[in-house]
Amino acid sequence: MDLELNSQDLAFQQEVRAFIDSAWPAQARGRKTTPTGGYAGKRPAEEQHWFDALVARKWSVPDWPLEHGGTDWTPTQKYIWDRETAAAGCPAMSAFGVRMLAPVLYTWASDEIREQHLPSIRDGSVQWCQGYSEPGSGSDLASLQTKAVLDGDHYIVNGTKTWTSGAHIADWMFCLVRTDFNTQRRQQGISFILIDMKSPGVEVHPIYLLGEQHTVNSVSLVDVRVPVENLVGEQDKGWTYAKGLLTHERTGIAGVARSQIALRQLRDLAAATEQNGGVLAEDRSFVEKIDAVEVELMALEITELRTLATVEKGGAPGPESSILKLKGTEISQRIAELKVEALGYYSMPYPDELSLDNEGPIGPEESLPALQAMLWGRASTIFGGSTEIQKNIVAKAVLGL
Amino acid sequence: MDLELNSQDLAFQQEVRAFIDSAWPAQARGRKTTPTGGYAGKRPAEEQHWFDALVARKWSVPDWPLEHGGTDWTPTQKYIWDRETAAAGCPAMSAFGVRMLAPVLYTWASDEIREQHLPSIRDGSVQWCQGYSEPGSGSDLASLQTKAVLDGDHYIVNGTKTWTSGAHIADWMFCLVRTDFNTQRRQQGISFILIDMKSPGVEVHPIYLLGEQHTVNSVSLVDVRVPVENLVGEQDKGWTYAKGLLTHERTGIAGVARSQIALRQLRDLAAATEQNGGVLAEDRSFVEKIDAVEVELMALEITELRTLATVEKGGAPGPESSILKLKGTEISQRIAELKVEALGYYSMPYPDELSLDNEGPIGPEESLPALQAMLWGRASTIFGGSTEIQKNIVAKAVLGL
Amino acid sequence: MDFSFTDEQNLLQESVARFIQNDYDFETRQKNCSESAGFNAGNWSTFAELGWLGVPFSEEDGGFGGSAVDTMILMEQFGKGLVVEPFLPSVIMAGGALKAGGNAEQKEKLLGGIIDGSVQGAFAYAEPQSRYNLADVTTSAVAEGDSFKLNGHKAVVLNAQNADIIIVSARTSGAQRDEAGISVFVVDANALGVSRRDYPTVDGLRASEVVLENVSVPGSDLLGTLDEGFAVVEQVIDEAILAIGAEAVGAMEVLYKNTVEYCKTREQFGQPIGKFQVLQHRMVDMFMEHEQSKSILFMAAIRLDEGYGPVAQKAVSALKVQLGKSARFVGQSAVQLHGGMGMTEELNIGHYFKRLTSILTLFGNADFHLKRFGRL
Amino acid sequence: MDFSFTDEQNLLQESVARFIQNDYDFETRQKNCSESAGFNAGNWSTFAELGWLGVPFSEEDGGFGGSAVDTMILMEQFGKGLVVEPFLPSVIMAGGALKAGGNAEQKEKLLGGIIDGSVQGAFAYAEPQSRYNLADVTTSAVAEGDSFKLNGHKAVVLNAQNADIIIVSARTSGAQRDEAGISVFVVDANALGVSRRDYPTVDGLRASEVVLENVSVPGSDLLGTLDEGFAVVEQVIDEAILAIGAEAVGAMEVLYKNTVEYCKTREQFGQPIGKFQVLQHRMVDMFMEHEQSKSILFMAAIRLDEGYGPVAQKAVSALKVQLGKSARFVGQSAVQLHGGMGMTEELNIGHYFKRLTSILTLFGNADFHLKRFGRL
Repeated sequence: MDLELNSQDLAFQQEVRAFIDSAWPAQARGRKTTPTGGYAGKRPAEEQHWFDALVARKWSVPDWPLEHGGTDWTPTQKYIWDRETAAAGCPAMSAFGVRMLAPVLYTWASDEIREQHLPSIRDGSVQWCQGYSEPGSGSDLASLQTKAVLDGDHYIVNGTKTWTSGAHIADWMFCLVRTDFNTQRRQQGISFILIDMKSPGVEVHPIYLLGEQHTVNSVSLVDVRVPVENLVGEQDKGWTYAKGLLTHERTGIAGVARSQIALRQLRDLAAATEQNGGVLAEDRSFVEKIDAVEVELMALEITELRTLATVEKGGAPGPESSILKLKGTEISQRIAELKVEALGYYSMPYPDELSLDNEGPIGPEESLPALQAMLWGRASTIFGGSTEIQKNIVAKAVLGL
Repeated sequence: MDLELNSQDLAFQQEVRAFIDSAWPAQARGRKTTPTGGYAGKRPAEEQHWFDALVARKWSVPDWPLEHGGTDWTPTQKYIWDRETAAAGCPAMSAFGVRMLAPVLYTWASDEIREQHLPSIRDGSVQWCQGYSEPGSGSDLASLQTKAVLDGDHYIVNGTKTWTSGAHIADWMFCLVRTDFNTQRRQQGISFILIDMKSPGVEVHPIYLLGEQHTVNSVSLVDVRVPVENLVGEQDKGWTYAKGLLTHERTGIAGVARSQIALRQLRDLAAATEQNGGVLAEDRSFVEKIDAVEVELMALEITELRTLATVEKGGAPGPESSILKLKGTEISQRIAELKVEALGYYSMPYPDELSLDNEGPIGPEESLPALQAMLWGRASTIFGGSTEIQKNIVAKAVLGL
Repeated sequence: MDFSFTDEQNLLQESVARFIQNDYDFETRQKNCSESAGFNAGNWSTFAELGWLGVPFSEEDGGFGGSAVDTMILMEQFGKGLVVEPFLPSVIMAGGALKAGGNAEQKEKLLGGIIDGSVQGAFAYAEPQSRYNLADVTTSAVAEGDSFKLNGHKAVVLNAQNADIIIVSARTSGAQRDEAGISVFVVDANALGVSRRDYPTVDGLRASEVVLENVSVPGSDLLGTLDEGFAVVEQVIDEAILAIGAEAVGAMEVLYKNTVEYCKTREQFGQPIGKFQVLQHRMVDMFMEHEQSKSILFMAAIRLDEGYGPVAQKAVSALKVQLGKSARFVGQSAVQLHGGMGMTEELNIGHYFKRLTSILTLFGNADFHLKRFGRL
Repeated sequence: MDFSFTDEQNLLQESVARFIQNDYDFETRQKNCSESAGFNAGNWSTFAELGWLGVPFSEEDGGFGGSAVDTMILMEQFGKGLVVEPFLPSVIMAGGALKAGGNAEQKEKLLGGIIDGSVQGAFAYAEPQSRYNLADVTTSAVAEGDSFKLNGHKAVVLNAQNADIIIVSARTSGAQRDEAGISVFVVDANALGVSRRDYPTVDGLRASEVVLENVSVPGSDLLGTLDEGFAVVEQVIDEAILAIGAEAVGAMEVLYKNTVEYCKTREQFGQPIGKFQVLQHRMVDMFMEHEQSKSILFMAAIRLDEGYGPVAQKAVSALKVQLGKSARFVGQSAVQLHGGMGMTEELNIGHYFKRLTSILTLFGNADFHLKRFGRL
């Protein structure tokens, strides 16, 4: 047993670092990023530079198969890539096209669809959003009611999608719709279709979330005409395609690198926060709370590495992989909370952008972003498989209950 | 709003204190008591003196109606009695006869049964145990299978009772048995009978619990003949009688006075425990854990008083009363745990009685009792309505879920 | 031993509850927030007319009676409605400082205006470096003839934006964190040298950074005894903690009850989610935290009414410690159990959560008060 | 990066697992406990024959290899079986002290006996006043010619009852809590002036209070350098923490798996209790705590094998902190979910709980190690 990278991986790590140094300049790393990763649609010049470099290097979609423009990196190399880019705060390609849709396309879609869409996902020129959730179906996705009726060579789609991240900046939406209402099991009769967001009848309504983020939307679909060519795979089999993705565990979901950075920022903040003539970093009660999270995070990092090591050897991720999201979100929420605690009174001001731009921050510079991150961070145990649902799954799949 | 006792209650408090001073001498208060309250059956002279004084003063069963030898105390006076006796560490009358059986008898039983049994419960001369639980029925009491078949003027009883506290020292057992197996609801067809423990076919087997306490037993009943006169109330209606008791919330179940004493002992222990040349009571991390429990306990005390104040005015206990056992057991377990933590290495020795008697304690005198109390205390969230069952009940009864 | 209210208290409770019920639904509340003052001036007049602005003051001072229990009753209802009108900073804090430290003349001059609503106040006690230590005061007040010259920076001053008077703690002697040597002044909010940066707070209120540059304050506006202002500040803050504690208890009640209602109606997997045992137990825990907080709130109010001193201080700190656990748990759980809806700005749940987040910080977090509890 | 075992390690694991499986069911374990020595002498011979007593030692010292990972593998299985044979005190601790501090002659003389099972050891480092501070040593060792005279009281010395040699930390210079000035001695357990009070411990092991009265120890039995024994003590304890950490991880695995099995079969209200969601989630939490503990155990073993120093020490303290949360939660939950059965002495569950309770205390509780983690 050891925790060392082998020489090949060490070399790869150096290569990645060199690339990051060239494509994501040090001064960009200090920039404040919004906690939601820039759904706002404004893309600063450094970010554009980074994405261009990624595409040029053919590293924009490392997880894809080589034949579709991905890489042949080993799991460990992918892990190194994720860690190094997270540690340097590099912006990430939007996950919807790259991670959620593309695997469905290259696994199930026709050549025409692949040729039409994969390249523009790969180079980031087309933005996608995911039309799964509906007002009546939160964790219970299979209860979806959006209806697609075949009318000649088009589906007529009616329904409402909600919690749709990035719908307001997306060009396309991949969407689960019900094409058969008379099935035995609710999971049957669902189809996977691609909708051009410019189609008549598509309307996007913003939903503002805690932390004042405009990331999600509801999307109403009224008599939207979708060409049958936009059906992925077979009609009524969409659940199978979507489900493969939902259960797809990735080591990255633990967010270890992100939490490590946040923890370091928390310690810096505590060291810079005055208290009783000293600093907060000398307050044992507070420091012990940080130390306790650090221990949890150290454990989680190893748990992640255990999963990685198994996958690296060609095995399926072990049962320990099921805790990555559960523990990872718990830890990141805890760190966010402690940051707010460190800020004391300066966790209260909530100035608008204009005031910040004109007059600077109120209290420490981290104040507002930390507060917003804490608020927004509550979503991490809700969206993308709530903690409760995850535990149901582990109880069944891992413990056999 | 105020927290003061009125002059009448203050006078009563004085009367109680004076009685305790006379009947339970100060030197008895320091005696180590076993955490389980002396099921061992040995009754030291001071205890006998106390019980005799109780009976003489007609205070042995204050909760009973006056006509059956109880008192006409108000809820507040009963509360004062409970607090003062708990604070002085007075031994309690065994609850099985006094609190569990007697209310059933004076509410439902025939005059003959009342005359036969209430006086000997009141003066403590006859010991009772409760035959409810069975190996297959833990929290799910209504699934009980012990069978009583009428044979002339006797029931023939067969079955096994378990977790029977004090069965090994009891003269009688009150018992739920199934007299009809063909009912629609499982709660029907259950009868409430009284069994003389000397009856042929009754066998008591000890169950040793964590903390090495012999308090509970399993009781096997093989062809035990019970005279029909020992049936309480009507045949097949026993569930109704027993159920009234199970839902009977008492303020005393919060165990506030007991926990306050335990908390004081914990602080004393921390003040007497050396650490790094000082004492544990100067260790902020540890003291803050004690302080945090104290706050919870302060809150619980007021919650208990709120319930009492409502009952005192003739009202039914409010929803807040449902948390008394839940929080009370959580707090007492926490204090027990912190005591063990305070003991450090001296929480490990587990000498036998003989060694203690001959050579004295190992480490601080509190060591073994504190450890045993912690182990035994794990039962408080299991027996008498587990935390899980209690929460199910609150969800339904209080929150309407 | 009695936890019931007097007839007057019952009337007060009903009257505030009715106002919240009829005139303070969530939409209205959001509209009030977005007024330029951060609240609805009409409501303020209503509060004055109904006598609520006089609740914390004795009849002698022109108020309603002035017991902590009265304040608690009112603030609990305000908490249920997430009321944004500046009752806390103006009445409880600025008014409270006048009550605790003011002489007859000062009360005569200002307390009447606080009570009739014509005067708005703010209480500036915290500083950028002070964190929760009320004695950590660097703002200086130097005697110059009959007046004092004040210089310094006061942090996160609630309602300074609307205040006619800002009551300021300043150092007149001693070292930076000495309790002795602090004095309290009534500063005219429009005086020369007072500048502010106003901003909204996370919970929809208004606060300001207040900078004092050579502000001249007449000696007659010294509140209480020179150098002995710490006692005034401490008492005002303890009474303010009771007030926000009551607010928190009111907010927690709404949160747990709304969550129960939501879980009864929201269906997933073919049944109301309130049938899932894990959610049931979580709601039971929310209910329990609310009841425990309510109990300790009652205790703190009763202790304050018995007289201000270490026993009352300890009870107040216990309240804040309890809230540190309960309000955090109830707020987070309400958001979690409401799922995506709990995360929206549109639904009230998130706003209660944000108010509770502020309350956890205000006047010292649970860590701070656990230490104070241990010392007392 | 690799979490797999070598072929030898796999063999070791299989061989210990087989022993536990075949020769160490719970009833046998209870019988072993009640032997007068507190363990089964036959098992000890078996351990020696199978080479297990040599696991923590290098081949040079006559052992199996001596990596921390090896020890971890063995102790995890011992934890699953609740093994009572004194591997920890004799091999890990007394043997570990010889390994860390002994010269060639001492190893030659004693380590062979530890490894072949003919010598039993104990390690006496704690004192009644010391709590978890390894440097708090009042037992004195005064040089007298070629030997030392030892006086003092050593607390809760595991396996002293069976020991041929007791390795004792004593003060040769410095003040009571100085790290410098501590020396480590090999004391003949039967030497004049050594007296013991033996007793069982809560988890079914044996310990003793050991009192030394003018015990004469030849200078050749000083272990390591005079006055520099603290480093030996610290390393022995850190390696012992790894060992009990592995034990705890093994015990937690049994507890969570047995609880899952129990809940699948135990019926209440017409269904297996494992269908109740609250219990399901509790078991998921138990599983997660086990996995997290296992991860940090791996880390600690790897760090120790990279070399003893601050990085390894920090990892060891992290392990103890994690256990403070995980072992407590898993132990309590297993008892709770087994209901009344979990409370009986008859079922194994309570015994695992008691062993975990001891492990939480041994070598410093979570509070102590959280502070140490922060310092390192």
